[in-house]
Amino acid sequence: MILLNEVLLVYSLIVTTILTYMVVMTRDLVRAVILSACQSIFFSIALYCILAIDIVLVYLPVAVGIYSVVFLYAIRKTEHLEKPVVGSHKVVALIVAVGAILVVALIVHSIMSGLTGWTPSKIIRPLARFIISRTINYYEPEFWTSSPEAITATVWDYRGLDTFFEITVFYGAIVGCLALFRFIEVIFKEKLREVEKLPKELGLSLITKTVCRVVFALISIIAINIAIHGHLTPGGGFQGGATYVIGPLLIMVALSQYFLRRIGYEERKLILLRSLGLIAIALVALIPALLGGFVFQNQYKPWSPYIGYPPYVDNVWISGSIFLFNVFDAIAVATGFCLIFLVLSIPEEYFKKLLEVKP
Amino acid sequence: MSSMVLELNYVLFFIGITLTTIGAIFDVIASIGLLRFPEFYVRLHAATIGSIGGAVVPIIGVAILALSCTFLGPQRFFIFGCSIVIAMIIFFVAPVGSHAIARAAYRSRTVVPKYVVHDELRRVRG
Amino acid sequence: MGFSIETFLMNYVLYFIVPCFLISMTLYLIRLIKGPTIPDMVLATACIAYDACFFMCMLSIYFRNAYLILAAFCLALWAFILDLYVAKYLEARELGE
Amino acid sequence: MIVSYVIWVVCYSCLILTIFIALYGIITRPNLIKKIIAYTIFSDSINLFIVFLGYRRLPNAKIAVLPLKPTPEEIAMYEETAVDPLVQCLVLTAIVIGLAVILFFTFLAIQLYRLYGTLDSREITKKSRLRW
Repeated sequence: MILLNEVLLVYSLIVTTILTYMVVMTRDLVRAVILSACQSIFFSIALYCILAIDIVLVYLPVAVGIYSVVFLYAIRKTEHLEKPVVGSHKVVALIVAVGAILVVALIVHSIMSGLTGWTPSKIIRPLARFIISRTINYYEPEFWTSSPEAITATVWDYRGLDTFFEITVFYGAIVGCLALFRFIEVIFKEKLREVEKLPKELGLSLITKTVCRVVFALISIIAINIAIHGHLTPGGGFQGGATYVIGPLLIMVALSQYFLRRIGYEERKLILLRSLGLIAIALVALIPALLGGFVFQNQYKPWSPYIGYPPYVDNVWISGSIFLFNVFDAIAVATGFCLIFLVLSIPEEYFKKLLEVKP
Repeated sequence: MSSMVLELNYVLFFIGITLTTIGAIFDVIASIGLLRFPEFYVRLHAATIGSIGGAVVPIIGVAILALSCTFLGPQRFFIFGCSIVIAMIIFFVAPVGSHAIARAAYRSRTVVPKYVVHDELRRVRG
Repeated sequence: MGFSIETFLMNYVLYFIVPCFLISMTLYLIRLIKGPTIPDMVLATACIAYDACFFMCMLSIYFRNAYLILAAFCLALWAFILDLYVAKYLEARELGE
Repeated sequence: MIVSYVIWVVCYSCLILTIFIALYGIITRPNLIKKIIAYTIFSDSINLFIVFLGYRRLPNAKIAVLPLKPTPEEIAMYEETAVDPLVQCLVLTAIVIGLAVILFFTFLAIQLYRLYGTLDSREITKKSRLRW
C-alpha cells in the first residue's frame, strides 16, 4: 500500500539531507541563507505530510519568513564571506561520521527486528488517547476543556504551567536582546526628528511598494483570524503572533523602517503592549486561584469550588480561558518580535558613534 | 434532478483534471527551461511560467476538482473558495517577486546581461 | 461497477500528477544547487515554494479535511518574501532603509 | 508491510543524517553566523523527529481537531484515527521560543563583530584575553 503523503515525505526528507550538506559546505553566507530557506520549505512539506498542521502554521512564518531576514540583516551588518578553514577537521568528521552510521544502523536494526513494535505506529500513547477523548466530551465533563482543538487545549489547559515557563524564556530572550543594544535610542532619536520629510527614494520600486501594502493587510487579517479562532480551528496564539510579524517585516523591507515608525510602530508603545499582554496572561491564569480554584483552571471541576470560565458567551463559543490566552499571547509574541526587528534595523553608523562615545 | 447533479459533477471533474494536467506539464516545461537557459535574464521567462502556469493553473484546477468531490461533504465549498483565493494571491504576488529580484540584479550589477542587443535602461539611467 | 470519481482521482494523482511535480521540483533543485549567481537561486526557491503550495492544496483533498488548506494560504502569502529580502540585500546599504 | 519498513528506515536515516551534518557544521565552521544557521537546522530537525513519533500510518488518519458538538461515536472514531496532539504541543512552543533564543544569539554575534571587527571564532579567541 503506497500512501501519497509518504511518497512526498520520503522525497522531502532526502532533499533536506542534501540541502543541509550544501548549507554546511558553502562559504558564501547569502547562499547558505537561501539554501536553508529552501530546506525549511521542504521541512514544512514533511510536517504537513505527517498531519501536524499546527506546527506547519507556526513553522512557516518562523523558518521561511523570519530566519532568513534575521540572517540577512546580520550578514549585511557584518561580513558576507566565510574565511577558509585552515588545517583539517578530519578527527571531528570521523567521529561524526562513525556516530551517524552507528545510530542509523541501530535504528535500522531495531526497526527490522521488531524491537520498537510496529514502527509506523497504528496506535497512539494512552496520554494522547486521554486528551483526544476528553477534550470536548459532553458526556463525562470532569476533565473537559470545552475546546475541540486538542493541541491548543493541551497548550493552555492540560499543560498550562509548561507554556507559562516557556513564555518566561521568551520574555528573558527579548529583554537580553534589548539590553545588548541599549542607549542607542538616545542617538537615534535625533535622526528620527530630522526624517519627518521622507525622501522618496527609500525602499524598493513603486510596484513592490503598492503590492506590499495590500499583502500587509491580507497577512494581518489572516493572523488575527488564526489567533482568535485558535480554539476552534488549527491555530492559536503562537501561530497568530508569528504570522503577524511577517507584515511589519515586509513593510520594513519594502518601504523602509521610517515609514513603519511613522504609522505608529515605536519602541515604547510596543514594550507597553507586550508587557500588557504578559500581565494579562498572568492575570487570567491567577484569577481562578484567587477565587478558590487552582492556577490555570479553565472549566468547572467537581473537586474545586471555582465555577470556571464560561464555555460560551451569548452563543459565541469561546472555550473559557483558552480564547483569552490565545488573544493575549498573540499580542505578546507579535509585539515582542516587532520590537526586536525595529531595534535590529537601526543603521550601523549610529552604533559606531555610540561605541566612540564610550571610553 | 439527481442525475443532472451527477453529470454536472462529472463535467466539473474533467475540467479540473484537465487544468491540473496542463499545470503539471507546464511545470515540467518551466523547470527544463530554468535548467537549460543560458543566463539569468533569460531564465526569468521560465521562472514566470513556473509560477503562473505551474502553480496558478493547477490550483484553480484543484478548486474545481474539489467542487466535484462529493465524498468531501460540505467541506468542498470551503476548499473551493480558499483555493481560488490562493490562486489569485499567487497571480498577484509572483510577478512582483520576479520584478524585484530582476531589478535588484540589474541595478546592483550582480548579473551583467550578456545577450543584450540594445540596452535602453542603461542609457536612461546613465 | 460504475466509474468512481474518488478511486480515479487518487490513482491519477498518485501516478501522474505527483510524479510530474516531483520531477520538476528535482530540476529546480539542480538549478538551486548549481546556480551560478544568487538571483538564480532565489528564482528556483520561489518556484519550489509555489509548487509546495500546490501540493498543500492537493493534499487537503487527499486527507479530506478543509482546515489543512490554511497552511497553503499562509505559504502563498509569503512565498515571494525571499525575493524581496534578497533584492533589498543586493540594492540597499542597510536593510532597514 | 515491506513498503512501510523501507519508508520508515529511509525517513529515520535521513533525519539522523541531517542532525549529524548540522552538528558537524556547528563544530567545524569558523564563522559565527554560519554556526547559527547550522544550529537552526539542527533544532528544526530534532523538532521534526519529535513530531514523527506521533504519526499514525493509516489511510484515513486525521488531524487532532474534533467537531464542535461530537457524538460518542465520533469521539471514539477520532480516538482511533487522530494523530498525537501531545508531541505537537511540545514542539509548538519550542519553535517560537527557539526563534527568540536565535535572535539573541544573532544580537550577540553582531555585538562581537562591533567589538572585535571579525566574526571568525578563531580570530576572536586570539584577540580576546580569554585563553582556554
